[in-house]
Amino acid sequence: MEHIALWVAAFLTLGIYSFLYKDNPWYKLCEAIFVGISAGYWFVTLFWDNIYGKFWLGVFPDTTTNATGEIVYVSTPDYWLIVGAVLGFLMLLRLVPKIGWISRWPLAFIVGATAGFYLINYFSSNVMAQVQDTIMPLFGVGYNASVYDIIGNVVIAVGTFTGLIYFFFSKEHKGAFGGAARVGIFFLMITFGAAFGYTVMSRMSLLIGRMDFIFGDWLGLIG
Amino acid sequence: MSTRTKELIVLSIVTVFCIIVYWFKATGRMHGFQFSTGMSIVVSALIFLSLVVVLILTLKGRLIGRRLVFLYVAIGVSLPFFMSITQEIKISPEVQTLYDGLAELPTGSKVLVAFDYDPPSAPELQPMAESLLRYCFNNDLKVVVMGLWPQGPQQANMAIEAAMRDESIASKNLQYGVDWVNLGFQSGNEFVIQRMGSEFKSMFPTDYAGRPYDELELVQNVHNFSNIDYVFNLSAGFPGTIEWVQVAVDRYGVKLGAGNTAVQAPQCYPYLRSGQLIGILGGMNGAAEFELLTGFTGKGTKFMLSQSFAHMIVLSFILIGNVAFIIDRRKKKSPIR
Amino acid sequence: MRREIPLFITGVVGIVFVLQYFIPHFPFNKMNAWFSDWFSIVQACAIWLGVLNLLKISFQNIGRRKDDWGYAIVIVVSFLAISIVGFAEGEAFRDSGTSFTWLYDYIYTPLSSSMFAILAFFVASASYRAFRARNFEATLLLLAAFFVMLGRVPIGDVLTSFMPDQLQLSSLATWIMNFPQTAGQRAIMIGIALGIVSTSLRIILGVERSHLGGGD
Amino acid sequence: MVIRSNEQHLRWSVLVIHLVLFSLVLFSSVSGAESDSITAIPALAPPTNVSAIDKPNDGGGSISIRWGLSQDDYDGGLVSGYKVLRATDSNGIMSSFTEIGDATAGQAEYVDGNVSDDSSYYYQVVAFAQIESNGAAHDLIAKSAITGQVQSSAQWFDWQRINVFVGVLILCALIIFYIRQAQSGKELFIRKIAGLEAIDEAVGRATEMGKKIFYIPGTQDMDNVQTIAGVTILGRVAELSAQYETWLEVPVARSLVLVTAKEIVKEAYSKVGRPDAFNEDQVHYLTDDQFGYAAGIDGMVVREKPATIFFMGAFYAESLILAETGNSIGAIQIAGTGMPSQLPFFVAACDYTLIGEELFAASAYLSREPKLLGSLKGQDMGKALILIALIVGILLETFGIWTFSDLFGVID
Repeated sequence: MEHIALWVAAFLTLGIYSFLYKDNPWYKLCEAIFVGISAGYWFVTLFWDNIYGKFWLGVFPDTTTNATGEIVYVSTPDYWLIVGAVLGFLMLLRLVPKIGWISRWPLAFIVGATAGFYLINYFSSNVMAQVQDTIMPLFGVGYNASVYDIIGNVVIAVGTFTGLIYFFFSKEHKGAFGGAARVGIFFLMITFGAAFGYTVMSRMSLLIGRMDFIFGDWLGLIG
Repeated sequence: MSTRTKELIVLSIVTVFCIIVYWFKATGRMHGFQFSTGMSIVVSALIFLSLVVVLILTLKGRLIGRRLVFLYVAIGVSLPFFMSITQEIKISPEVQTLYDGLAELPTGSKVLVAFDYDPPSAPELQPMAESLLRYCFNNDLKVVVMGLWPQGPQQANMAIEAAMRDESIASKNLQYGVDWVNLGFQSGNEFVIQRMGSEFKSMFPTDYAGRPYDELELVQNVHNFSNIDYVFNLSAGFPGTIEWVQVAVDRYGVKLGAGNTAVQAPQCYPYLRSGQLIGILGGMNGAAEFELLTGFTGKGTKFMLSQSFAHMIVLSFILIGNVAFIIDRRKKKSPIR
Repeated sequence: MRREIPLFITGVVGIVFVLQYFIPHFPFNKMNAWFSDWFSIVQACAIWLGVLNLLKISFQNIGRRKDDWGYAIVIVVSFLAISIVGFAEGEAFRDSGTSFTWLYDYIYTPLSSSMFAILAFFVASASYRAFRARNFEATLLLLAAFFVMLGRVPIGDVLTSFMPDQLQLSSLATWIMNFPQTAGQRAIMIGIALGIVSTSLRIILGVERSHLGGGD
Repeated sequence: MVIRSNEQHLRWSVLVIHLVLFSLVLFSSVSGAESDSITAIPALAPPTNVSAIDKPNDGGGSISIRWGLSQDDYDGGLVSGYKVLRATDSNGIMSSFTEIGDATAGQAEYVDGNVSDDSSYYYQVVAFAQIESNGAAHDLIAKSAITGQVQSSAQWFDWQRINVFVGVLILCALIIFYIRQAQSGKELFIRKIAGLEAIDEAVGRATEMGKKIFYIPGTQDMDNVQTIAGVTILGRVAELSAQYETWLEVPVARSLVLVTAKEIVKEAYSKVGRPDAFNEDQVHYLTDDQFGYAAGIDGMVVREKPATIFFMGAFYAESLILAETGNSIGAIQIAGTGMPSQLPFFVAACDYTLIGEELFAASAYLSREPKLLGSLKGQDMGKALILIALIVGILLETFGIWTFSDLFGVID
């Protein structure tokens, strides 16, 4: 069985990489398997984790026998979960063309809740917290800053400031304002460059992992 | 001969080759091979020379095709597996502070390790997980494992198994439920962390294998984050380190160290600066540095040579592309797209 | 009415979810937990819609003998295989030793890991073809990438081993990450947060309503 | 550890200490001369000023207990930690004290999160230490006084978050103000956003070439605001492609996005008077899986060779796979996302990229609807306030006048 498993895994791995040469039946086969398997994987996982694990076990928890021999729930039943089930059911009404429009209600609920929830979340943790962290003494009394720190602090303050100026939509980027926006773009580019560097690092590691599978686990060539 | 036939011939040759090699391996006739140091240097020099050829070609105005670039990457990543070249790894400050935070924990401290990744990200994060667990077990720290990603707990079990194979750890005869616990996966992303803030048991009524929480000696008295001495998050995306910082650190004041895929790491640097994270391991490089500090040589160190080669190849391509671009622009005196 | 009711729901629910942040009293303190639970349940129900859509399109392709209809059969078969196995295994489907785990470990994992790792090739090709120092901005991007990539592998410090410690490539990479990179990240984060506040507000106020579709 | 009632615990410890002392005395009297080497066991100072109050700004169910450190709790001092004991009040009678939690040395606060709003409680804090004397370990404890009766309750407003409240109020007021102003007919200037200017051209080119347009609304679900922004832009693109009579295809990765995107495209087609041209299968689901989805799209792109591809929404690692494949077939690509780690690749592989906040501005920009444009202006004013705060704050703090950043503290 282990041999079959290794060969199946290797066949699929190489099939995906054959796409690098060109689109071909081998890749198409792997792609079709991938789409089917992954859709099924999430289908099964969401069912067991969310519908069974979250909803069903939440409303009807398992029981266990405690130290004194009583039969007790492992957790308290949470009947609020039924609201979620109702929303989910309304969503499924889309399958009935005549009353499919009802599915807009749960959708409206989700969009509304997402909007409200993230409005406040992003405002507090991204705007407030980041502004708080950016406002700091660049140097000064009672703050024992080295030259390294001072330069760093100035860079952070200037970078954040000008970066934000770049995102102004209602003012033309001209003159001093345009100059600041341009400095802002410079900082954004350095950020992208750093992100790029780290991404290369990450992707190469993944490929190393795959190649280790091919040459090590599968072919056993690595000494 | 049509292209199709050629392709089929190549494919058959490769298949036959693989079958033969596999047969040798399966029957135990071959145990892999390794270049000598001299040979390794020669191979590296050859790769470098061929890159010079690419540069010359590009200068002459012939951009090499995508496929050739792909081939370079494959070779650049694979050949170093067989080379015997050692490189010196330097510890960066963010890795050092992370290690220091771990080292100052007294024996018996409880470390919560959140495994928030799945197999595709394992090449970067598994080495970190293994050296972390080895360190904890060797230094008698108690480990509580959980996952916000469905596959996290399996990755944890794999890492624990790997650590247990160490003689020094195997001889300690560590017990499940006493020295370590795997609480399993819970869906709900950052909300899981938030609810753990009031009661762990509400999120994990049973452990990975279905044992009730209260029957696990290690966590019987662990109610929330105040009973945990150190949290380590291994993260490949959402939910991950950012969520742990925003909820566990900001709201419940835990001490948090993180191991991230390199892609995630830059977004976590602002938190490092503000002290919300005590340290960070970024990608395979971070894993290798951590292995060096904890004193276990694993896959992170082993693959750093491949990583170095891969970076050099990508950088060479950027350079070649740009040299050609600049020369081309000088010739035409007009910018091209 | 079919249009007004959803707009009303969105508005009311949106405002309630903004307020829950400020009101620690029941039921507001439970709301984010509820939302997360409810959303996961709705998501799990909704995947039926997606899955049926996938099957419908696949069967259409098979029925009409469209190009590559054979692959549509593969999609359907592999979907059914893992689903049937997964449902048959019961709630312990993820334990080691189950058939579902076998499919996961030897089919799903190699496919997704390989697809993930294919990025390494694309990254290299994009570097060769697209990352050009066309102007000052692009040059900055390249330089930052260059120093970070070199500074993060041991070979970088070998190249600058003659320099003092603070000027070595690894220290430079650390500096870039900690200062200019952090500043840029922050500007983007604050900008996005403002964008999200304004978009969310438009949705709550019903000014932006295209996501709810028409009023048939 | 077995938790027994405190009284018992105490009795045992006292008994043990007595036994040890007794045996020591015996031992010393036997060996006589060695009595000098026995050190007296010191007494431990108890925690002082113990107080328990209902934890403010919460939903009830927790009580916060504070105390002054024991005199023996200093760096290198005797105290190894504190235990918190609790008793309930039943009809005016105090029950016995039980241990409910502990704190390490140096800590002077404990939050009891396991109380009911309907009962009242008493607390007591005990400092404990273990010393080794003459080769035997001794447990020392020192009890504090008992607190008064305390009850937890829920509050209706979290005053620690007042700053966030004011901030959100100001920002929303600004946005609403400018939406009103725009509605009343005031012209608003919006700078050019290159990626959005190009949409017309991109759709036009697909029409000329007689090829498809692909629209990828990201890989996240409807609980992500970026996805919502993505599908909103889809509406404008769908209108254009309906006008130009070009086939628009929207493969999606999430079922809820499938439902929404269908509604939007359908609506767009009927809005420009071509409801008959809408085909249900234009919007279709592939798989929830990130890379399964990417593999599927890659195949479709290579086989169907669309002239134009849009990427608008939240993307992770799949961004580069998609954009590189699109690039390799020479499609015009316009991308927009708020994911900083994916932006460099979109910048490299696509013709135009909307960076971060620009994605959220896109729907307003494209529709040119005054109400939406007004919200952009309001958003900008919010940004201006932040910039002012940055300058003022940094100056005040650098010259040590006032820690301005405290105003922005988000405490939990």
